[in-house]
Order: sequence, then C-alpha cells, then structure tokens
Amino acid sequence: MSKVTSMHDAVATAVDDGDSLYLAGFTHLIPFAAGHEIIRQGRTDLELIRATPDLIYDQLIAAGCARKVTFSWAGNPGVGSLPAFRRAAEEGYPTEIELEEYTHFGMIAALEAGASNLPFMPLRGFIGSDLPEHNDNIARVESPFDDDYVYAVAPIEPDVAVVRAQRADEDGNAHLWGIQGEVKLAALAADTVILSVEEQCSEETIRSDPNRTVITADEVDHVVVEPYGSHPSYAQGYYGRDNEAYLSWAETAADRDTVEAWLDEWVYGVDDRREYVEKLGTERILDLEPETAYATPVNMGEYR
Amino acid sequence: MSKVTSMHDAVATAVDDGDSLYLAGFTHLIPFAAGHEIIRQGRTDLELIRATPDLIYDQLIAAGCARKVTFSWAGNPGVGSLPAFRRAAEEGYPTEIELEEYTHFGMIAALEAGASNLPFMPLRGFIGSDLPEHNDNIARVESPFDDDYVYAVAPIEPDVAVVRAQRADEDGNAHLWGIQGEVKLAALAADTVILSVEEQCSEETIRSDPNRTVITADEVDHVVVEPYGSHPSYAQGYYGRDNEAYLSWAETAADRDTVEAWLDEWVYGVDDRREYVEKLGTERILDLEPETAYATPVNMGEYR
Amino acid sequence: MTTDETETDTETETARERAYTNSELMVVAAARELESDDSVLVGIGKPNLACNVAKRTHAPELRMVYESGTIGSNPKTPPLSIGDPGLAAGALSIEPMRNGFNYYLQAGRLDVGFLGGAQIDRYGNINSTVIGDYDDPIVRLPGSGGACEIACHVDRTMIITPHTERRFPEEVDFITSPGYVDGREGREELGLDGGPEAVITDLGVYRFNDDGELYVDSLHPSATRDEIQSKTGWEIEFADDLQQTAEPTDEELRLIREELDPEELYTDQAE
Amino acid sequence: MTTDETETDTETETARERAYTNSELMVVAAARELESDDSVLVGIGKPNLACNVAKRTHAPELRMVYESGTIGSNPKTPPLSIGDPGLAAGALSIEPMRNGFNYYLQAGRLDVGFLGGAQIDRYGNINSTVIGDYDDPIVRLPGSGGACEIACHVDRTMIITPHTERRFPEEVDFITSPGYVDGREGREELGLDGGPEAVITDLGVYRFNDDGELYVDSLHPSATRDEIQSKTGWEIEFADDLQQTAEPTDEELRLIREELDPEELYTDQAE
Repeated sequence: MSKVTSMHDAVATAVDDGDSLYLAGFTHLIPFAAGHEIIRQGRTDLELIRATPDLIYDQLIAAGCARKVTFSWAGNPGVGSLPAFRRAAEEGYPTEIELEEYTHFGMIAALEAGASNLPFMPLRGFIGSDLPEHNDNIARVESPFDDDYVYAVAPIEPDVAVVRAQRADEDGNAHLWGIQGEVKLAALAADTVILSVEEQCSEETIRSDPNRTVITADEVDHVVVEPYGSHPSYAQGYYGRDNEAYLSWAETAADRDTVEAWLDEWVYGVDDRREYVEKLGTERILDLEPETAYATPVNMGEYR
Repeated sequence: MSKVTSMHDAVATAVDDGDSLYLAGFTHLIPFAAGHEIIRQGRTDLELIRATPDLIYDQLIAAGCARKVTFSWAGNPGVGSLPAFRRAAEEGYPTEIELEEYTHFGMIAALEAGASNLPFMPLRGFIGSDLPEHNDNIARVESPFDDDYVYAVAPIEPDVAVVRAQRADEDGNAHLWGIQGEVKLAALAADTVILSVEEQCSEETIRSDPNRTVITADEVDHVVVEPYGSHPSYAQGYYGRDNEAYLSWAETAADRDTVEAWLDEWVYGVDDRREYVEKLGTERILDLEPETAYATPVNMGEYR
Repeated sequence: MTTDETETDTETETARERAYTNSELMVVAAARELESDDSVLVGIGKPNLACNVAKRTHAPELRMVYESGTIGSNPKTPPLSIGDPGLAAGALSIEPMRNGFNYYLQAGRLDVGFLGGAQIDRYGNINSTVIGDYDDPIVRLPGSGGACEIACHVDRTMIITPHTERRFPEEVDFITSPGYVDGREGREELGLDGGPEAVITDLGVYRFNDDGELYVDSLHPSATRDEIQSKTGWEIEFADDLQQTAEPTDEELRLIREELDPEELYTDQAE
Repeated sequence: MTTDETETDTETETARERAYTNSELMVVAAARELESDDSVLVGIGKPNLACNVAKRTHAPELRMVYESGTIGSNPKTPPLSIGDPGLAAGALSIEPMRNGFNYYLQAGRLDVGFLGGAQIDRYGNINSTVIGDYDDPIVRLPGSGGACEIACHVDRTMIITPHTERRFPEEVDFITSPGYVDGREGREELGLDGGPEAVITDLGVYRFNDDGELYVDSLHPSATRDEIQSKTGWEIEFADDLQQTAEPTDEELRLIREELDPEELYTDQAE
C-alpha cells in the first residue's frame, strides 16, 4: 500500500507540539525541507535531537520551535558556531533551551540502544571527561566477567524521525549510498518515521540490490518524494553540498534580525520545497551537479 | 602492498595447532577450501568457533583436528544432524570435544563484543533458557537506569578467522553481496585474518562502490584468490549452493568408515582447491551457475 | 462436539482423506495461522511451505524474514536452507546477522516465528538441545540456533512437529526456548510478551489456555483423542467445542504438489 | 640551544620568513608527524591539509578516515566538512557512524587523531565544550563531537591550535577530551593507552615529558620563548635542546598554495 504523501501532510500528521524529533543525516541527506515545513507549520516546544544540529536546527531554534536540544556537536562544520543555538543557550533567545549533551559515540550508542530495544548500550566512551557529571543518562557499569568497566547510555527513542535517502519504493523500502551516518538507527529508534527521497523507484529496483537497502517499509509511516529536499546539504550522486550556503550562514545568522529576515525569505516566503528550489534558480542547482560515476555492477544471480 | 598468496601458504603461516579458529559465513561463502587445507596440513587441538558448524566443521572434526567446538546450531541445514559432530560429542570419536554453546544471537553478540573491544555485550537473549547455567561466558546484568535486566556475553576473539567474499583488491579491501552473516564481525574480532575471494579486482573497482565494502585491508593479513572456494556452499552471483552435497552428507558421514573414505577422496586425495574443482567436473559446476541478474546501478558522482 | 461426532466425521472423511496426507494437512493448518500483514521468521521445511501457501492464497502481503538476514524474501522455489541464494536474490533487504537479531527480532518487528523441537512440554517450553544429561548426552541435538530468542520476542510462536510419545513429555530435559515457562505468569515474570500460539502435529492443532497449558483445539480427521492422550506425557485437555481440523482445499494441495514441494522433500503426498 | 641563539636564528630568518606564514608552517609541522602506514582520523581545516601534504610527500600510504565513516578517502580538493561528498566518492569503504566509532576507533584501528580546542591545559586535557560554568556558560562551544573518544582511543593525538593566552590556562574550565589527566599515571589509571603526542601552534611544536606535562620542543623561526611563556597560564618547560621548527620546503608550499588550499580558506599565505 502506497505511503506516498506530501511533506505538508506528512508533517501535519506526524509532528505534534512537544514532540521529540530526530532529523537524521550526518552532513549527507539532511532533511532541510522537512525542517522548513515544521517551521512553517509553527510547531513549538520540540525536543530537537541530533548528533550535529547543523544549520537546520539553528533555523528551527531561531524560529522558536525548540525547548530542548539533545546533541553531541553543535557547530557549523568547517565554519564555526551556530549563532542561533548560541543565542538560545547563552541568552535564552528566542526561547530558553535545555541541553542534553553527549559525545558522537555516546549519542550513536544511545540511538543504537533505542533501535535495539535495549535498556542501555555500553561503550568505552566519556573516559576522563566531565560530561557524565552533567547527564543522568550516562552511567558507569562494571563488566560481569572481569574487573574492566565501561560507560553505558540510556536509549534515545524519538517520537518522530525524518530520514532521507536517494530512492525508495512506495512502501518505503529505501536505497541509500554515500555517507549513511545515523540514518538507519534514527529510523529504527523512532516511533513514527517520515522518509523523504530524491526519487521514487519500483519495488523491483529495490529487490535488484537488497544489500543497498538501508531502511525497510517496516519502519516507515510516510514517504515523501522531494527532489533537492536536502539542499544546502547534499544527496550523493544527485547534487553536491552547497558549501557557499554554509559559509555565509555565519553572517546570515549573526544577529536576530538577519536570521529572521532569512527565515522570512526562504522559509515563510515559500510554500514548499518546489518553490524554494525555483527560488534558488537553475544556475545554482546546475553548479552543484556532479559528473556521473557509476558503481561497478554486481551480479545477484537469478536462482530457480 | 600485495597480500596475495596461496591457500597453502596462508594456512601454513596463519594457523597453528591449538589455535581458536573461525571459518565464517552463514550458509553463504563458507570457506570450505580453507577447511580442507587445514585438514591436509594436519592441524590438531583446534577450537572450532562458528555459529553454524555446518559440513565444514563436521569434516574437520571427523579428521581429528578439533578439541573444542564453540557454536550455536550444530546441524546440517534443512537435512538433519552432523554425524561426526555427534560421534565426537556422544562417543568421543575420533577426539573428545569440549562444547561451548550459545544461541545464534548470543554468539553474534559475543563476536560483536570481540569486534568492538568491549568487555561484554548486552542482549535480550537466553531468557527462560537453561543455557546460561552451562556457559560461564553468559551472565545476567542489571540496567543502570531502571529495574530492567539483560544477559551479557563475554567477547569472542578468535586467533584466526577465514572469511570469503566475491572480490577484493590485492590489499584485502573486499566487496561482498548477498547474505553477509557474521563475516564482518569474525574478521574484526580475530587476530589474524585470511581473506579468500572468488576473484581479484582493482582498487578502483572497490573505490567505485565503497558502500559495498564489507572488509577493509586493516583487518586482512592474507589474500587468497580461489574460485569455487566455497563449494558446496555458494557465492552469490557466481554459483549456487550444491544442495545435493548437503543432502548426501547424512549418508556420507553416517559412519566412521564412510566419512574417512570421503576425506581420503576429496580432501587428502587432492592437492588444492583447483584439483577439487577439476574432480567435481564441468557438468556439476555448470549446473550450479545462476542466470545473470545485475543490480540496478547507482551514481556515486565525481566531485571536484 | 463430542467424541462420537468426531469419530463419525473421521469415518465419513475416509475417502477424501486419501486425497491428502497428514503432512500436507500440517502445512495447510500452519498456513491458516498467518495473516496478511504478518512479518514471519520462517523456518525451513514445513514452515517455509506454510508461509508460501499463505502468501499465495489469503496472505499476499506476508513478509518473510529469515535468520540469515534476508528481509522480504520471495524465493521462486522452496529453499533447502535458511540461507539459500534464492532467498537473497530478490529480497527487499539483506541485513548482517547481528542487525537481523538486534533490530528486527529483539526490537519486536517480527510477528510470528516457527519452531520445531525434539521435546515440547505442557507449557510449550521446547528442547532442541539435548536428550539426557547436558554434560553426558544420550542424543546431542543441534541446539538453539535462533530458536530461544525467537521464542522470547515474536508475538506468536508456531510449533510444528510430529506427535510421538517421546516428543511430548510433561517436562523437557532442557529448556532451549521458553514457552509459558510454568504458566503465563511465569513468562510474564521474565519480562516476556507473546508466547506460543499453536502446536501443529500430524494429529491435531493444539493451543494454550488461560494458564498457558496446552490443549487440543482441533483433531485431524484421521486422529482420535485416545491416540493423542496415549502419546502425551500428562493428562492433556481437549477443547469443550473440539473441532475437526479443516481439510486442505484443492488449490492448497495444487500449490504444495505442483509449485512448492514437487519433489516431496517436506511432505508425503498422497498417490 | 640557548635563548640567544634562538633569537639570532629568528633574525637571520626574517627574509625567508616572508616566503611562508605561520599557518602554513603549522600545516607542514603537522604533516611531518605522520608516517606512511598510519591510519589517521582527519579533522577539517589544517589537519586535513596536513594529511594531504603528508600523503603527497613522505607518507603515500597514509589512510585517511573521517568521523562521517568514510575509510580511505581520497578527496580531489579539501573538503569543507568531514562529510563532504568528495570524501565518500572514491573512498575504500563507507561505514555507518556506529561502525566507525565501534570497530575502527574503539577497537584501536586508528593510529592518529587531530583535535582542536578552546582550552588546552598543561597535561594536554582539552576543553571544547564551554567557557565558564557548564549550566550558565559565558561561551557555549560546539561540544565534543568525536573528540573525547578520539582522545581516548588513538595512539597519538595531535592538537593544532593558535597559541593565545586564553587557550593555555593551567586548568581547563571543562574536560571534554582527556590528555594525560593529572599526569601519565592518571591516564593509565583510567585504562587508557596512547595520549597527546604533540601540540602544534603558531609559535612552536610542544610535546609531553615523562610526567605527561607539556614542554616546548621547537620554536617557530618567528617566535620567542618569552612570547610563549607570556601566553601560557603556568610556567612552561622548554626542551634542553630546544630546536627551531624546520621550515616548509618549496614543494610543501606549492602543494598548499596550488593544490590544496588555493582559496586560502585554512591558511594565510604570504603575498
């Protein structure tokens, strides 16, 4: 049964005020379009969970959607800090935000526990760090077999995850290539999953290469087909990362007024991702297009 | 630097009497040729570790190579029991064998702990089972966050793992498709790794599809290029499973004499896998060949 | 339904009975336990046939998952093992073994699992490990494989086994896979949901009552209460409204004989 | 080498100094820490440049691994982020994030890691979390990301940072990533091997003595002992045989300026 819908309807159905939310993707396939739709629909009091809040959470924070940020690295990769995140954390503007902080490894282990239905996940992490003192979901655990020890993290189980992939069938079985990040874990750990893809494909395409499948329909509630839905993040093989947008964010978000003007223009000022892409313009889109480089084929064989 | 060598030399270098050994592969890509070479070289006192001992460990046990079997399901899939394993377990012939027993999930979790350098791995397994009473490497652990509990298993870290894949470059970066089983974990958990492949490929081929890489050169000590090295198990896309060989094993191994006659003919009676394949004959090989069915291509993109 | 009625039915069915065997009836009875939106962890042999019969009849959306990590397999012919290449080719996804157990089984994404066993007791606990003493076995069986955690984590466990006396002792020699332990409360105390749903033998279909104890829900046309009781190590209950197991349809028999098991590897088929 | 000699050297180098900047020298000094069979967890900016200089000169077999899970990346141009598409295309392998941390970092498969930080103390402990009180920050920094576990698990941590007074306090406000804790024994007691190997600043290259305390191993041609001491929150040690940091070669400068950072995103380049 087809789960294909619009981003507007998927967000309207899946995301409630007060929800905990994971917009997944490590640099790659970040669901910017979903984030913008959540801002347009005016959701508030969200717990924003994400290893790397990135620009998309900075925008959600600037728009006043957040009450809490659960994270492990809150910066603009290769550029510097996230201005709106800092204003919220340092000055409480536009909302006070509570912080729940991990290391990347700890955060991923917590998602792994959530994805696996385990009460905790051990890791050799946080050792010598001051972080465990400030987070009750990190605890030291002794090995039952010797005098070794580890830290454990409690499961993270978001109400809603939005994940992206390059292609999926109408049920939500998705092929993803390039950097996978924590996409699979976020989908498995969350109660409700919106899957957004660059293009829809047939079930046959999925079945032709089952090792490429990262998300299966079991986890997916809504499928949204949304080309360029990750810009200024990227989709491997479809378009590159718009590094200009990341570099200019430092200035764009430098103060309250400039970031609000940006939101007015690029989020509130467009109806949906299609309008956003039209506004970006053909030249910018074309500049991001990579040359084609196909993976060497593999033969799965036909067995009777 | 090329690690390519012969199976004879790889086994001679890597496998010592008394070693713990993991010949990996869940039904798919079982390293039969490596097992036969170990028998030919007369290794003894081995701890044979493997979720599914399958015919290859039945053959190693029949040949007197084993002192211990660590396992989770000792049967002939779809057929019945492993006669030589049972003779050793029930009658101590040709050697007494110690058993260390898990469930599949427990065994995989123990390999995961070994692969991850963790002192234990939790799982919701063994619950209500009598197995933990008989294995000191299984222990109950309480959650540090609530009143939940899990079982934990200690790490399994074999001295040597032999793993197979369809193709690898000379360094040991390998593409594997189809059923992956515990291949990756075994390679990661072991001290020394022999990688055997159906065919050697260029580093470029590997780099054209990095998401297909299951083993990287970091783990690999020896690369052996050995077509049909998994028969009567199979290599997805290259040849099918020789179910006839599995079905007839019940009879072949039914008593001491028949299994020894089989070893004389098919293991001691050939010098290497090439001779084994020649002995199998063209017709049998051709009968196992699947029709071609390529995976739908993906574009990784060329980024400058 | 009384014993008399059952026996009468059995007699009148003699002619039709020739048309199918009890092993075919077992497959069909198991198939009917499956619903179209089930994700089922398929075993080899009769469970695999049962899933394929269900998928080709009343449960077209049935999702078949194998311990080998293949998700949504669609094999053209029944596999000999749970890791055959025909389960991988054309699957929706293939997971490394750890992920299959961790994210699918343990995380509760699978509805149904099929298990066999050398011994099943009155609470549906299963032994597939050892007959006799663990350290000095009379018969060393294959062991758990995936069975223990399947029994822990799926919603409904289906057990398919021939009914012989040594298979149904009051207590198993070794618990490989938990049923209701010592009753439904025993299972709950371990923190486990789900549990055994049905036991399907060559004599009947059995279920579990409110205490978690096995009872006979339907008798196969060729079977009698006495036969079942005589082969069971405790006084087994029979349903007040004991039914006769519904017979295979022509289409179900055709599927088994022509498409799924033409070589009679897993079923004896009537001449 | 005495202070006088160093100063003399610095003066005589003034002309040549124009030919490169201290940020270029930092890149080159970091590159020289790398060996050809190292697996290195690369950071963005100068660490990435350093790895690429090393790979193109004395360490052709260097394996570059990124926190995003790309193994053996071979980017054509330096990435802005650690997850750029050019790190994925042409990599040897791409691991899900969990596998990268679990199987590569935690399992000890990585030799070198690069870290930065807002504060570094005398034992090489790093703060990249917060200036001021954790719950009421003066400056909220990005946080650990991968840094804490990199500091725990690689054999040799390299720290690249400008040397300003507020960056080198005697004690950091918050330990994000452990160095030698309160000395080498402190690190050992936590069960950690490895540790900080070098700190590379715009003034010099510093290492750690047998107690795990920072000392200045070489001075950059343009720097002085006094400058370093005046910007350090404790009495910093200088090596008995204090060296001058070796200058970039023409080939190293060419690589940085023409191939790796033509737009001067990460280095100031001499006119």
